[in-house]
Amino acid sequence: MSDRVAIVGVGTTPLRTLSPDQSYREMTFAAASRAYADAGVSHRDVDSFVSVCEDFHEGTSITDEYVPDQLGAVLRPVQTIAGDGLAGVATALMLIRSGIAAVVAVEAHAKTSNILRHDQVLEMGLDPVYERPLRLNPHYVAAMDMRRYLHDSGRSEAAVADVVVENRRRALHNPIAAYGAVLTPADVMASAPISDPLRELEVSPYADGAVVLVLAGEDAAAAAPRPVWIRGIGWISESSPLAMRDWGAAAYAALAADMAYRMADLSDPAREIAFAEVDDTYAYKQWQHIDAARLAPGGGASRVVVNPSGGSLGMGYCYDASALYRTAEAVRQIRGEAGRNQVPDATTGLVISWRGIPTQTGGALVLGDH
Amino acid sequence: MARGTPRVIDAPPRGLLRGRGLRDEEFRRKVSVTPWAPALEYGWDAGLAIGRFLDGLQDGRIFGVRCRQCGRIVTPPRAFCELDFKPMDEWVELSDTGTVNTFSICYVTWDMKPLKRPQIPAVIEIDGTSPRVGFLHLLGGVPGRTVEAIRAEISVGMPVRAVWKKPRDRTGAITDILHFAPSGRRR
Amino acid sequence: MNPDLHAGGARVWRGTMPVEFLYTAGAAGERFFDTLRRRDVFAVTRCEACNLTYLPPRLYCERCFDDLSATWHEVPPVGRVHTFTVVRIDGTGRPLQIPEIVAYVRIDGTDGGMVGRLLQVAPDDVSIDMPVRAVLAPRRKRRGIIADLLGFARRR
Amino acid sequence: MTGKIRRRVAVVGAGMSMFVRRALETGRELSYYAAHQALESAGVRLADIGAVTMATAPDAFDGVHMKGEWLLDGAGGARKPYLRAYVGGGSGVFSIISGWTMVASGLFDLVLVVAEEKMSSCQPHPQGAFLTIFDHTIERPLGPNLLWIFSLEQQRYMQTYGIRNEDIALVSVKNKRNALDHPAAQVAANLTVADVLASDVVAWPVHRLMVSPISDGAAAIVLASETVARRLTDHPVWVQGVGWALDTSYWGNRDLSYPRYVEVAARMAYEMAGVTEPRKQIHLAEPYDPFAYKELHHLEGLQLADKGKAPEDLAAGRFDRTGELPVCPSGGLMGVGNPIAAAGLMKLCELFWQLRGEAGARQVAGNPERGVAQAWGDLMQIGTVAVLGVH
Repeated sequence: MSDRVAIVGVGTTPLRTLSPDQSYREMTFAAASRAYADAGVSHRDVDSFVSVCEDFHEGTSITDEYVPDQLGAVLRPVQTIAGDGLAGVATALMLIRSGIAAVVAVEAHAKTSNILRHDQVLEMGLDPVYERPLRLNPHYVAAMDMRRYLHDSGRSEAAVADVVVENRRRALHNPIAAYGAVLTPADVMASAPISDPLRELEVSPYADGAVVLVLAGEDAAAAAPRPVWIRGIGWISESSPLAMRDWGAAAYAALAADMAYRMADLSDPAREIAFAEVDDTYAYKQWQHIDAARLAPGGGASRVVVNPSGGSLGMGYCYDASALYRTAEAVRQIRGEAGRNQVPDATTGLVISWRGIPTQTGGALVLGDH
Repeated sequence: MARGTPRVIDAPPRGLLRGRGLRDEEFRRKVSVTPWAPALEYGWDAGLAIGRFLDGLQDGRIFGVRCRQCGRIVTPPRAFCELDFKPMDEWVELSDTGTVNTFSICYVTWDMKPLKRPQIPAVIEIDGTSPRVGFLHLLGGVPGRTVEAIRAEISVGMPVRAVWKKPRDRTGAITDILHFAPSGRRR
Repeated sequence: MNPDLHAGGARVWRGTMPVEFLYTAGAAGERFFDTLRRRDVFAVTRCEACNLTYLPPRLYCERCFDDLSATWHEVPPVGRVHTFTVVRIDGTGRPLQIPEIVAYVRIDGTDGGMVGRLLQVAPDDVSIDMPVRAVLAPRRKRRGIIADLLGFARRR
Repeated sequence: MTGKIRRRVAVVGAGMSMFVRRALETGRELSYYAAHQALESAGVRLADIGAVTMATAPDAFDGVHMKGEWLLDGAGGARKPYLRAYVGGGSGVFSIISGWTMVASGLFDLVLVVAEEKMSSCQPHPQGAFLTIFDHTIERPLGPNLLWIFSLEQQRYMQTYGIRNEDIALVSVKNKRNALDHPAAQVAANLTVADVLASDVVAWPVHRLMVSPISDGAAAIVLASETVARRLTDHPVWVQGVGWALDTSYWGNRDLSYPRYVEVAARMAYEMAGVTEPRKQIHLAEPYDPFAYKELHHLEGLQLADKGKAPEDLAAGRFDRTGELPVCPSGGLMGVGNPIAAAGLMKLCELFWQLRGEAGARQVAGNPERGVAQAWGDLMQIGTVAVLGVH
């Protein structure tokens, strides 16, 4: 057993709008091969495997059936977390701390281009009796949350557009990002309205990809070339019905961040954290999550660098795999491997995740170089 | 046990036991029920290995792959050996004959409607692969409808041969093989 | 021996998940819809310990797990717009001919509310905190499902 | 096992809803019934619970995408760290493994474990959800159903060892009879082997009465760290060992006559529990029995019977509630019902009651000190095993 747990290997495939040359199995095999090589382990060195996936994203019921082969995990302890990517990381951390495993792989992949009706899938997440029969494009849930958030926080629609411009620009320098672009705030404001006040360019575009992380306890991590330590983790769910929720606020993210900060012993996150990869599935969510994670005390600009990777707006959105992609990007920052997007003195980083509409589930992960 | 009969049993779970079972009639007519019929549509990328497998089927051929490390020859093809975790890219054309590993005689459809003629699903070990390697398909060309009649014709270990669709009807699908039929060959 | 892979040769297999569903409203929902159908009011449950009134009603308090199955109350179907949107595209992304105004309405006397269409109002006339009342289907047409609630209209 | 287990974990409470064919209640309400009862029996409040783990099988049963999110308030997960750990039909027994991990890691002292399934929402028949468990490209076009894989596996098992269908039918008879003593049971009955074999052949060699029913229901347990468990009860039931293993998804490339995934999972759990001679050291078993032959198949994988010999042991009465190794004294899935994940956790509830000597009409004799529960699922692929004991 080990109290200290590190991420010792990351493997990603470049995010792409389409990926017809590879099956999900082949894509995941590529990511796993990279992660194991990065960690300096073989598939036989991994004690336990965690996949993160949901049936309707795959078009397969009991989709966890199809996990083991491409991870080299046949006849090994494999479980699936039907949840957020960071819930998968938390599961791996708990497996290691319990003493039942020393090295754990966490996997997620998304073939979003294979889902022909995203709206139908998202709609299936709404309460079937009270909410779904309205038959509306499900983005409306985010739009209503956005309106209430702008109303309560006083942040402007222009500030939301700035998020899009900045994240797409940073993605130009991220080799695995699918949506790097030079845009202006006027481009964003002029994009088609989806559901007021939400505009088309404020919604992260879908992408395909696979990501694998390798986690290890202290002894096993000592042998790894470049461990990045998990200093704190939190994950929280609030109930998903639209009726009793806290519209306009990301209480799940605030609670998850508090849990992670407690574990990491951070009292002033805005000063102690150098950069953050926060969920930006919808551009306004970036601000909401910055507020929830207390990165912008007083409600102004964030004091830490947010989404140097380009975020989901710039990299592409891949459902529950998004949080693991962002974790992989945070690991690269702390290792100093982020190229032109490298944040100076990136010794402590934060990841904030969200499961998308209609959920109120998110996670927080504090990573550090020691 | 008659439905709804209260049973007094001295065993756990003790205390208030809740959950009200509805009769079919109540469910369909008496209680509030909301219907939903989603359009859950997908276009799954076949990828390299299964893509080539489907190409082969369209061509009337069954392909497998061989692992350079462990030497196993398997089908359906895959781009990696799941045991050795190495790329598996040595392609092998297999024969379209095989052996019945196991079979069943199924009298219902996937949504539990009765079938007039039973389906005979089977795992077929394809000739030329490593032992006990095959895939799911159907057996056909067998007269009779009863379990007895069909079991008189089919047994585990029996040699079979693929019965293909006409070339022009093939689309690159597992159903390009209509079924496997007894080949009459003795092993 | 190796079949060639051509750029145009990538195969995609099309398919569906051919499932349909019938959902019961549940023990609490049954009472909610029956009450709405017969008496034009919302049935709610209340947790005294947590000072929370659940709408839609729940059999339990999610905070303290108290059993709320004997805590029924009724409230008039009136409230205020807590947030709203104007939906401009359909599920496939095509622009809607007539945009739909949808609101989450906090129902007075509860901690919950309902999502519903705003009726008989122009987008520019909607604002947060606007008072509204439920518009129900004619009694003989009600079926004991959420479609009995046609939406909300401005309350003066 | 790679090292020392950090800390011990105990079961301190258990609860269930009724198992029924078609429930009025929503899945959230069923979850609440079970979770509330488990908390009451443990004497703890929801506020004391540090985290919640939920087990529930495919979204296509309940008909809600990400259904773990939808169910969470009924499971007590609101505003808490919450997981939905998923291994298909193996999820019910895996749920205690997920909860064990949470407590053993030191992150949480009290964890609520809930399992729920509402299969009846799925139309026209819940079996429809099973069409989509098969490979979308190379299997689904053949129109497969769940009965195919069971009947193919049963046939391979029978063929390999020369087992007769009469021997397998006896599992249905035993379990449906055991379930007569279970207050939550859905399909308890007094039947004979002749009755089972006289029922329709749905997919030879499988007869209708060899198949567990479609069910709605929920089950729950409360797990505690050692310190907290000792404060709560004088009779904690310890999670002595856990194990799980997922075999290849290329199921046509495997020998179906023997569940090696169960063996690997069992060996992992036994090693952790210090069980070296399972047939002596395990006093009762709740193997997964969604189809009659599966109980026998799994007993062999669990090393509680020789390969191909479980049917003989069954016929000799060894697995009766009064036998040398009572098997499925609850009545199992064949008798109590099969709301998939909830059925697996029901088996752990049974071990909890049996090992505390509280099983009443179902109590097995001889003060059992250790039991094993096991579930199975996916494409005949996953084994999940938990060993519970009083020491």
